[in-house]
Amino acid sequence: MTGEEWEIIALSLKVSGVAVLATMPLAFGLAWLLARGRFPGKVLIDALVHLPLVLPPVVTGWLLLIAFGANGPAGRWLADWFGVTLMFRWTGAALAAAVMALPLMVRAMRLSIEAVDRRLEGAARTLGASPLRVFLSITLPLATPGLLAGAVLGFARSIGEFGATITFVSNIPGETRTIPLAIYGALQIPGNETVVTRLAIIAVLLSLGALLASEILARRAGYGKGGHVL
Amino acid sequence: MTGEEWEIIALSLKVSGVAVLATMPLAFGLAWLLARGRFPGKVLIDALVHLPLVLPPVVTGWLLLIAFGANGPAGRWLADWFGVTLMFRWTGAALAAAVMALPLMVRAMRLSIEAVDRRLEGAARTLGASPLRVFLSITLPLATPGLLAGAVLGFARSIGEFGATITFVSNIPGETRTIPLAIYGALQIPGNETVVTRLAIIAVLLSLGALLASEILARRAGYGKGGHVL
Amino acid sequence: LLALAPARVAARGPLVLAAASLQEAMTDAADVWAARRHEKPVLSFAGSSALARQIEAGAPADLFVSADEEWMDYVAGKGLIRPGSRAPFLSNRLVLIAPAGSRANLTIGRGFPLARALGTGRLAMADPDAVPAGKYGAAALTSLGVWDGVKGKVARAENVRAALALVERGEAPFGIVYATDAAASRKVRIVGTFPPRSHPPITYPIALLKTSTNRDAEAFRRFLLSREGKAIFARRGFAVR
Amino acid sequence: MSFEIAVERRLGDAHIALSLTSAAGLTALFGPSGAGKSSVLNMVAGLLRPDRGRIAVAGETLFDSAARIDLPPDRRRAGYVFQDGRLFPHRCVRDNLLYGWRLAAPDHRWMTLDEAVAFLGIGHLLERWPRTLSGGEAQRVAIGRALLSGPRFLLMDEPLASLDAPRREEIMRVIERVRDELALPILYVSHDRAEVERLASTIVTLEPARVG
Amino acid sequence: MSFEIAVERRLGDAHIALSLTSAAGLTALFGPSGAGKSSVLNMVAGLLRPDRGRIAVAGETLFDSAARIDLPPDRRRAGYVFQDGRLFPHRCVRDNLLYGWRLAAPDHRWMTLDEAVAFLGIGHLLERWPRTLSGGEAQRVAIGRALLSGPRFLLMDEPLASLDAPRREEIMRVIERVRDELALPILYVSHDRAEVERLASTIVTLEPARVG
Ligand SMILES: Nc1ncnc2c1ncn2[C@@H]1O[C@H](COP(=O)(O)OP(=O)(O)OP(=O)(O)O)[C@@H](O)[C@H]1O
Ligand SMILES: Nc1ncnc2c1ncn2[C@@H]1O[C@H](COP(=O)(O)OP(=O)(O)OP(=O)(O)O)[C@@H](O)[C@H]1O
Ligand SMILES: [Mg+2]
Ligand SMILES: [Mg+2]
Repeated sequence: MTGEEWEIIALSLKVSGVAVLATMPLAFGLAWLLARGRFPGKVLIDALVHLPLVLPPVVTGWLLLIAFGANGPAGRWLADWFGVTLMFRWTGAALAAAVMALPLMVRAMRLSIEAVDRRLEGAARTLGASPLRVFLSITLPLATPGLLAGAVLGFARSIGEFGATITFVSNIPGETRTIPLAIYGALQIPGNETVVTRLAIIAVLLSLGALLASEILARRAGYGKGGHVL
Repeated sequence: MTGEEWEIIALSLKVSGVAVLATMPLAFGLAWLLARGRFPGKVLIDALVHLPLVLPPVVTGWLLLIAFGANGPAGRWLADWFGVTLMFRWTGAALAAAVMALPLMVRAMRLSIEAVDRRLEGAARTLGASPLRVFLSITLPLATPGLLAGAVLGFARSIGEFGATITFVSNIPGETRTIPLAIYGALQIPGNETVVTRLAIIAVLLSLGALLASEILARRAGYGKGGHVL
Repeated sequence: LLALAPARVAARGPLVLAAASLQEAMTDAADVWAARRHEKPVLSFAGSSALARQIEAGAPADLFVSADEEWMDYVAGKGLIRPGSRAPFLSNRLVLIAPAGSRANLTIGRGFPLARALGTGRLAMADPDAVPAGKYGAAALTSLGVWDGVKGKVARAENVRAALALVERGEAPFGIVYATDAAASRKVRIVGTFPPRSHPPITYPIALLKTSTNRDAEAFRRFLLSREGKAIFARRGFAVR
Repeated sequence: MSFEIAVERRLGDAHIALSLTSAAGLTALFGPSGAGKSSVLNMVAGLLRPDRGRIAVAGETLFDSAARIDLPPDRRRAGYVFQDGRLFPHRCVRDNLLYGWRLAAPDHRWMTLDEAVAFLGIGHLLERWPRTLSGGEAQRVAIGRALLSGPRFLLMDEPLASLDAPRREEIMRVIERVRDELALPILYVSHDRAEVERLASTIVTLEPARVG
Repeated sequence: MSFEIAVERRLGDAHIALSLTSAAGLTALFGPSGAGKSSVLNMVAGLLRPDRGRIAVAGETLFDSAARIDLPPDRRRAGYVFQDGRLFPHRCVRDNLLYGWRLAAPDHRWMTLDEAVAFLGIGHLLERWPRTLSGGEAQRVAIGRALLSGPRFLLMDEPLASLDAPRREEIMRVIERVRDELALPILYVSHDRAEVERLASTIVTLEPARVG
């Protein structure tokens, strides 16, 4: 493997890792809201979360460009207030990956939150736990399967993210050129299938790693299942 | 809206609907295997299911082309034995959508299967139910939340599917030109943003419909939650 | 950090946004340029439409090489290029291809029997409504009077490479691609070249962007447009003007 | 002989070992909390596999590690009332009650829904979801579900624990009739001495044994 | 006055209405299955909101629909032993026991882990997951968890239902001491007459009332 390829792998890991970790709290919050909330605009939030799944990635990238580009309202605000620019930067790639991964993460987490036995939360309240503490000590850990599934899905989706990324932050070596963009580049050159295959295998191995890690973590937290089967 | 646009919408619905419905049994079987099975190659199956998520869609489309093209091994087999051709046909678009939706469907279903209380399955066995009947009458209905979530995710993903479809079956009006392909085409022409916006809104509305339908079904089957909160 | 940022921009080569089909040739050119003790240009390859929209959104880039005039016009229309810096850069030829093993024999000319040769098969080409190569292809077939016969048999690919792949795999008996693409693939055979007058001239325009801050940008543009620069592209099959 | 049980099974640190042969009628399994009573019932029902041993009920061998016999739970025809109810949450009370009844061969059934509903006093609950039932109501539905499945023998794990005295009396009377008129073998776990002394023809005490 | 309760609540077809004022000591709530005993306990704990009424314990008003008082459950300091255990499945027995203890103000605690473990006989279970416990073991852990949370009063829903006689005796003695030495008000649900007569200073019977 060439040094350039190592750089691409490292960048993909950084972009996907940051995207998933930074999105976890937001995703869990949204999942919680959708699982538990009863308010008028709920279906709209639900639809909004699903948006990046429904739209072709290129459109999502284009919307990100309009909003977070140097001339976009959100982009200008980020630049003025935090000195953060996203365009052509790896941070922008991470944002694109995060947006694309969000619906998958939210759904998985929501499923697990809905499966939490709410009577246990009531029991915790009688033992003196505030709603926030119940959330942190009961709901959150009981939703571990969904958290892990969400993280794995989000990571895999981020590793494979292409359309929104290239549309939003272009294809800049060392900054936004993740594995899928490199694969796209290699595909542009006829007869370059070995590079494509190698990069694809690397992407698969990275996700396999995430998959294994999540299985191990799930087994650690596996109080609920396995064991004796009555 | 033009007649051409109606055609595109009808095609998108057909492709996504068929993709999701046809994939449900396979997805549930895989989810069951991954949730319950204990066999050596499990992580490999898990990885294989996640593959379309990890790979850039263009690569998935390319692999489909190699396997299911008229000259591909699977494509030839389908043609010889069932007289089915996928190349340049809406069936091929449905296959691409199904493959892309599969990982999302499997994960959601798996989460719900893992949340099923296995002691209830034991109780059903003592009441005379065979393993298959336990599966159909206990496991499957108790996994309803995951089934619905999987269907919605899969449908939304199918409605938004672009890269694998265009690579595999190209963009043929009335046959494989679904909403995302039409959007992509429109995006390539400068100043065509209104068409893009209109088609994108239609895609979103279709998914919103699926979302609402699933919420209503979930409420119908909502024996497990809501109600009194102890 | 803020103090370092401008320094970093200066230490870096110009950022070039180029159409994806230029990938190999442009990389060659950048390597030659870098070998001359210049900072190596940073190259970003994507579809011309994506690049144009990034420029419109305020992307801090230096040079833009579009695959057609239309997207360069778009960017120019928004006042985003340096006046006087736009120049026609490269050209290409359009060819009809068939899988390497095909024995199809066709001579491109007015009313040539492409539809009959296709039979039930499909003609793979980039989307004639959207992608430059497809537009040129449709124009050529129209002027040769065969478009009406084949337009219902077209498999519209996302880009030229995807069309090429369909022919390489034998999924489509014929395809229309750029000569550069056909030359690079050993799995296809060129059946014929479309007469240059059968379609609007294929040009890849180049321009310096308004936002450019890199002091090497103009020099690199000149290098690309120089005889030496164009020779690099000619070696990859592009026609140069 | 109604129950012939000789099993051993290790569960974590606990080592459960029981050997009993009981005459016809109701066999009460007595013993301190954690001794392994529920585990024994699970082994007889086929839900927990003994490490070794033999289980026969009314002359039919259900499990024999030496002879490699291990009848699956759905072919043992046990009517099992679990310590923790285990109603199906996605089926209304009526469908819970009829779950086993519908699966049973018609000539195996020996009770109708109406009979069960009447003596358990659950007629007003038939359309309800299990999660809305009170503790005692759920317990009664669980008893009904087990009896309606047309079992050949009964396994009852503290079936009367959360019931009031009149209900208890009524259900005990039904258990006595099942024991005497239908002559079904019954393996019965309870901590209530009076209950056990009234119902049981054999009383077996399970001693807890911990490993190490 | 230990408990002053006057509540009404409709649950499906059931209409639960209770009015009681009890002296110090243990108040037993008696009544047929489905009468609403658990629902009353849930209302006192703050888990179920009465349609109207007032709840006060040891002089402190926890709920008053007229005065719009509704203390959240975590500020009522109830030690609630649920009818169905409700152990936290993701925490080992020790962490279940200490869950409320850690949240309690130090001067509210009146029992240590060691004391609870000793009289409940659960020392060997501390590292276990709840799903591996037997019915009676889980019940004892649930009692310990409630007592360790430093409650101001106790709500016990058939706490001894699935325990053997010696355990029962031991725990009853602890309840008596809590009642007498700590003078905690206790609201106690049981179907066992003997148990109730021994422990209770007030016995209240809840009549079932169905709507329509
Ligand atoms: N998976 C497990 N891991 C470790 N120990 C277990 C496991 N399952 C059960 N046990 C132990 O096995 C013993 C027997 O359990 P069982 O449920 O059969 O008891 P029991 O006699 O029914 O008690 P009770 O009257 O309290 O219901 C208990 O000590 C229990 O803690
Ligand atoms: N969500 C609900 N919908 C309809 N009815 C309900 C609901 N929840 C509880 N009930 C009914 O309210 C009544 C009171 O229930 P509760 O659990 O308080 O009874 P209980 O006195 O504790 O009975 P047990 O001794 O059997 O535990 C019962 O008849 C029950 O069926
Ligand atoms: Mg037990
Ligand atoms: Mg109750």
